[in-house]
Amino acid sequence: MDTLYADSVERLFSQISTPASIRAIESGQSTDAMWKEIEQSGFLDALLPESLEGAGLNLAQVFPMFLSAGRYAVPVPFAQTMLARAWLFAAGVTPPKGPISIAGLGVRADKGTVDADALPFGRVSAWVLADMGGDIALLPTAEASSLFSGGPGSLSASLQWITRPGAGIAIAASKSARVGLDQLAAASYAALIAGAAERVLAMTLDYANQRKQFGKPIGKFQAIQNQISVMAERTWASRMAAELACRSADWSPRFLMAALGKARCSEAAGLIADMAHAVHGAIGVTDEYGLHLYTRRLREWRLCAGAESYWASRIGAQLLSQPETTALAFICEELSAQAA
Amino acid sequence: MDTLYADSVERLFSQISTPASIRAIESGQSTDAMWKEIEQSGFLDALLPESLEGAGLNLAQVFPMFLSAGRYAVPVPFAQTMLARAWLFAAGVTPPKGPISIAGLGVRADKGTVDADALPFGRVSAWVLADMGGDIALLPTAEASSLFSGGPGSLSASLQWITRPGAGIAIAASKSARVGLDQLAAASYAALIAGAAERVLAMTLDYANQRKQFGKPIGKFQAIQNQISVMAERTWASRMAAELACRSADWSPRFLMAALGKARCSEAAGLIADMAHAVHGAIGVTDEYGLHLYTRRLREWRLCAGAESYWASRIGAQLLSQPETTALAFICEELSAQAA
Amino acid sequence: MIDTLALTEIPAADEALRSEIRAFLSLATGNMAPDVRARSWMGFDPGFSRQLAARGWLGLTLPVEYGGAGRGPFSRFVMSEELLCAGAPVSAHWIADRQSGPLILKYGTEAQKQYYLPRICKAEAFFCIGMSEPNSGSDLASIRCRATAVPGGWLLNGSKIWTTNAQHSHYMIALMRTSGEAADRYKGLSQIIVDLSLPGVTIRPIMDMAGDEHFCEVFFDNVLCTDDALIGKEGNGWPQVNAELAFERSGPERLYSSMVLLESWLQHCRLTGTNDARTIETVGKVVSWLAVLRAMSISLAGKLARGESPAIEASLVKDLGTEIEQAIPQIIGEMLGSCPRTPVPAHLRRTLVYLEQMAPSFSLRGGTREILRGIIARGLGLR
Amino acid sequence: MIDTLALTEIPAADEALRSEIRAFLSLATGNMAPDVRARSWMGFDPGFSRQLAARGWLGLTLPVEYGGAGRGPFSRFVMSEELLCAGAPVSAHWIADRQSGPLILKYGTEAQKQYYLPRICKAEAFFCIGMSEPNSGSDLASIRCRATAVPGGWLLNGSKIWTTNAQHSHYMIALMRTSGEAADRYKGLSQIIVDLSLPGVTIRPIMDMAGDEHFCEVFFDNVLCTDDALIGKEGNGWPQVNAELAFERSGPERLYSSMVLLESWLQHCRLTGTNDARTIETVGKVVSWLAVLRAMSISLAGKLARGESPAIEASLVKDLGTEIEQAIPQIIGEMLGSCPRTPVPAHLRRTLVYLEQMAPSFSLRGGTREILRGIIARGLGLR
Repeated sequence: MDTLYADSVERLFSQISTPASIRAIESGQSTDAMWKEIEQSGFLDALLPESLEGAGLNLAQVFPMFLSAGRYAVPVPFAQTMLARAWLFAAGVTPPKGPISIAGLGVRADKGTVDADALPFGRVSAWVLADMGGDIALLPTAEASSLFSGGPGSLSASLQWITRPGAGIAIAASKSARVGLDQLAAASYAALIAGAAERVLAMTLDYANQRKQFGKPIGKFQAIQNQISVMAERTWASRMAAELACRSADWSPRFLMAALGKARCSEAAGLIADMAHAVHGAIGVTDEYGLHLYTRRLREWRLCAGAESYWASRIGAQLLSQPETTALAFICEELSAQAA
Repeated sequence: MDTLYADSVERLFSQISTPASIRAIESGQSTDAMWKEIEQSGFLDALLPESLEGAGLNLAQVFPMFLSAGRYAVPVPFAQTMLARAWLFAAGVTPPKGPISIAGLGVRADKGTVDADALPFGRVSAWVLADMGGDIALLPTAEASSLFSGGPGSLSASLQWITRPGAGIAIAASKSARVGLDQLAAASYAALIAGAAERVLAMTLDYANQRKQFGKPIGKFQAIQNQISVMAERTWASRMAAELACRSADWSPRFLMAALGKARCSEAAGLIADMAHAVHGAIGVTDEYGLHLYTRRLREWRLCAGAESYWASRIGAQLLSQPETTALAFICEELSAQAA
Repeated sequence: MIDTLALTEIPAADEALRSEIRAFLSLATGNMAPDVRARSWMGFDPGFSRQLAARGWLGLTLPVEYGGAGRGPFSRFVMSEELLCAGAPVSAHWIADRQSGPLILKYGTEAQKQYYLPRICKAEAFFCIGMSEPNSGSDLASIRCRATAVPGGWLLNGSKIWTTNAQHSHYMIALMRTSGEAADRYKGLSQIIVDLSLPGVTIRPIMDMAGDEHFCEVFFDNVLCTDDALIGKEGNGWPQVNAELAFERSGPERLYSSMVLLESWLQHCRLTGTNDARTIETVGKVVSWLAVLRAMSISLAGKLARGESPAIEASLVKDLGTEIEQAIPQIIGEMLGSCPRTPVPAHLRRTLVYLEQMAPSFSLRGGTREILRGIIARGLGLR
Repeated sequence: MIDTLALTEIPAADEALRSEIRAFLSLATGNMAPDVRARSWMGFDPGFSRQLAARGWLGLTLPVEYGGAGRGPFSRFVMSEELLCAGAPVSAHWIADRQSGPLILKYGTEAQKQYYLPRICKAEAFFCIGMSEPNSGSDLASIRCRATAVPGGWLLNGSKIWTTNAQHSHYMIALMRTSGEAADRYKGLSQIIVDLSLPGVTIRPIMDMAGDEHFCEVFFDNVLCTDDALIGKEGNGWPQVNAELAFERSGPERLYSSMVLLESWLQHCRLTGTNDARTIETVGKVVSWLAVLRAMSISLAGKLARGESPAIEASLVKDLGTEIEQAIPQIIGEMLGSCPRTPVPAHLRRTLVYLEQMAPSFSLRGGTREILRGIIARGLGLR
């Protein structure tokens, strides 16, 4: 059953999230049509119980969909909206329509203003589910001022609400304590990175087989083979890290597993992007070629929602504080398929 | 004139510090004969004024001698003794005969015992010039208990004096305040690393040209060429870092320059040793081949007297504390040939 | 294209082995110094191997009729990781249990299986692997050791090098040229089981830079073996060896070589109250990296359990595993060296020094980095 | 063997230039946003170049009789590093000042020198370099652009790509095939100075992923140049180009591309009081690394000043310099991303994002990593 869902998500994204449609949205075109198709597919409620017209899937089951969203660099917060809806439902709030970003770390609420910096889908979200230091609310982006934060083609924005938004939905702290927004964001971006890494590797392989220099395909040169092998290793490892992050018997990621996923995927993301560009040479830097459609996101997703050392430190602090636990026991009990 | 000195030191070490004589000393043979030859050469007093039968050279001028000592993995503390003698003279103490180690960091004096851990030349020193947290003394190794600390073939030892040594020479704190032992040790080990790196690179080049696999010398393979080029880059950079550490108009290294030298040389040391072994393959791991005579020292010198982040942090703290200084200005003023 | 490595759970029945093994190991290895335990699968202790055998823990994947436990790769995975992380001295039986036994099971005649396998499971037959030669290195197809067919058997001449623990082993499975010339490369190679007590076998241990004698050079001077020394088909040595290497590359051996150091350092940090930002980050980084590689390695065990032969995927995991095995001593050394005011216990320092020095050899065993990356590149379809 | 790079002091007379330049730059670039300054030697501003020229700061190494300052490489080093670290928009004159001027001085006829050099020093003639072609990449010897000798001149056909700022330049020094075929490789290539205003020249800017148009594709369709468009000897293009590349590789351009980001981050740390252990270590690491590379680069300038041609050493320093230029955005990004609770000012974020994206191109300009390492390996005598 999982495969059926995964295949139809993959088919959907391959149709609607083409390089051309990504570029159109990047250059400011509305996401409404794309979002409508995604909404109609029903996948956004896959984590909700069947009683609510959801599919009743757990997080591990939807992981392949998240991967697809990364592979096609889907220019709307697909994974985040799925998770936000499940989280809201668990907190007793009926999820609103429209794309939802998750801001789990670093949202500041001072003297009436609320700031969410450099949100990767900030330009294309209707809502931001934001953790303002324990005080959680669903904030409408229509009421925020938005500053592009990621250079040309980026969908990131820094959002600022001058006063506490009127249309915002506050969520009682007690309801939301169990699953932090930081771990939702971490797990979702880990999966998106792993998906985009697969795409970038595939593009790099194609290029290395086609491009000739010194009379043969550059993929024949040992130095290029070496680099691409390392890229592949990191890509496979990222996928595994992301799958661990999304291992769960219910809709929600476990904190340490999400931490592991984001730590490892973030660390790989920059390296994979750099190596892809190194193999591609000058052509990869051009706007036209489109490698950047995926590498830009690898870099943004790497740094957002806590980069690698932030999340590695969460894990290290936990292990160091357990006086008798060996590293192996900790891995078996907290960071494995069994652990979820 | 510098070249004359450097050449004759190089000649001396090529004669007395052969792999065979290094192995003999490593396996416990006395260093007396070797030390006598070094002592008779007069170089140990090169930093002392001519009035004291020294050569009146400055640190920059003796730098090539330090490099030689590293290149030949001289199994006695040649560079450290030269610096210790100059330091003692400046502190108003007549330097004793015999090899002197410098312990600038981490010597502990508690309840009467004094501990100096993992001193690289601990097994072959007559004296240790030790900084016990500001309280500096010249301690005789004959009165210490000694524990080998570096595995087979190492000259490192952890020394412990059960009571404050009777024959130790205490040095008035005021006299010694100007030049810390930590920076003496840092500058000397930086230079030794740079010298040993040159030797290890040369051995690796020879091996890559001689050893054949798949029908050609392994040095023809792009992956090997790549690794050796990186080794060469690190070796050249280490030499420059060490030369900066020893840039001085008098006998003593400047603190930030010594910090820079040890930070960069330590960082390179492990990498160079690893790459040399990777190119050499199994033969490099054997006792007989002798690559380890040099790589073991690279690793010991890397970690002793403060490894790379210890010294990098000293530099970073300084720059961060200067509110208006740009990185470029800091480099020009504190970390350049001009700065000394 | 390389196959996906999907997250795989160790079945509960195999996972259940863990507490039993762990309890045994805490008694058996609890008093060993960490720098001795750091040698782990170089540590030779036949008595220890026989203790494992007595508990039925050798030959876990071999059929019951040959004295094995008839279990799957997952049980071996659990057993291996507990042994390696504890730094147990597993060297005596390791090659036989991991490589030679499965090889004999796959390619051997019924007589060979009955002869060797029960003794492997009882820790009575120790094996070593004869692949490299003085002038072959990574280029195994260039080997010159020759087994000449003579009436009733094979006559062996030549020498092997870098053979782990040959001086303590009963048998070597050697890759020999049985027909053709060196120029024929992969054609004409075969695997021969050599009884190392035969006349004409000379074994010279090679001392390594850590003062140990784990490697040997083995000379064959007109060694006469019987007919049944040939394992598998004559001339089929190359695919057999590669299947064996793929098997070697898929295990947790390629992940845990520096584990004793990591555990010792963790204890040191806790005892000294070292928990600054750099330490916390480093612990988390190393542990999460290991956790992902372990998951990949378990996924490989799952493929083996399903009868697949994940040769390319195993190369990928091995190359990654070697990287962290080699990185751990670099990283921990740096952490210790950058706190020069915190005393480092002698046993931790000895463990560090040993692993720093031996770490470069981790990427030699079972295929150099260049060889593995070449395999991965081909697996990815680079042409 | 590669020559030693000895520590070299910048002569006091050249060092004295620094305060003057710095004072000028603090006025001229003080108000530019850091993400604009991060473009530095991609930043095109003819007015700025003319201000430098008015102060006598262009053509520092060119002889006085051609309008230069008649000074040595050290003065150029000081000027270059101050311009680059400030992120001054130097692109308009940069290629002419650094590469084309010295090339014309070395290989040009007296008439060519008199025609071009004074205008270069006045910031009135901007140059670009035509090397790569759509199908050549790093393999420059495979170029297909052809200059055919015709009565009174040369007829050019073909196209060049990745030419920086061709759309703003007056001239291109192009590597063209003047005799033989592609199979002749390095033989039969020549350098031609192309007046880009000639009929038949078409320039198509290429937008990069950061939204800038720094690269161009340049098409030659029966472009007719006069005889004196040839610079140097016919057929001598390959050694000329390599001398030029060595020159390009030796400058501080290969060190400071991420400097504006470093300075901005430093200021951010000071303003926010960020001085934890990881930050302090990172600052010290980056700065000490830069300091060593700078010393190596100054040593190269010393070799140039002595009339040496340190081609291999320059490759070595360039490869190291590129490494830190590329590492700085990775490192600083990680530091910022790992303090998600400290707000990052928008200008710092824009600077980071620009450099993260463009950093991979740093190892393309002036020879890829593989090309440079091949040069180093040959220089080391690997055979």
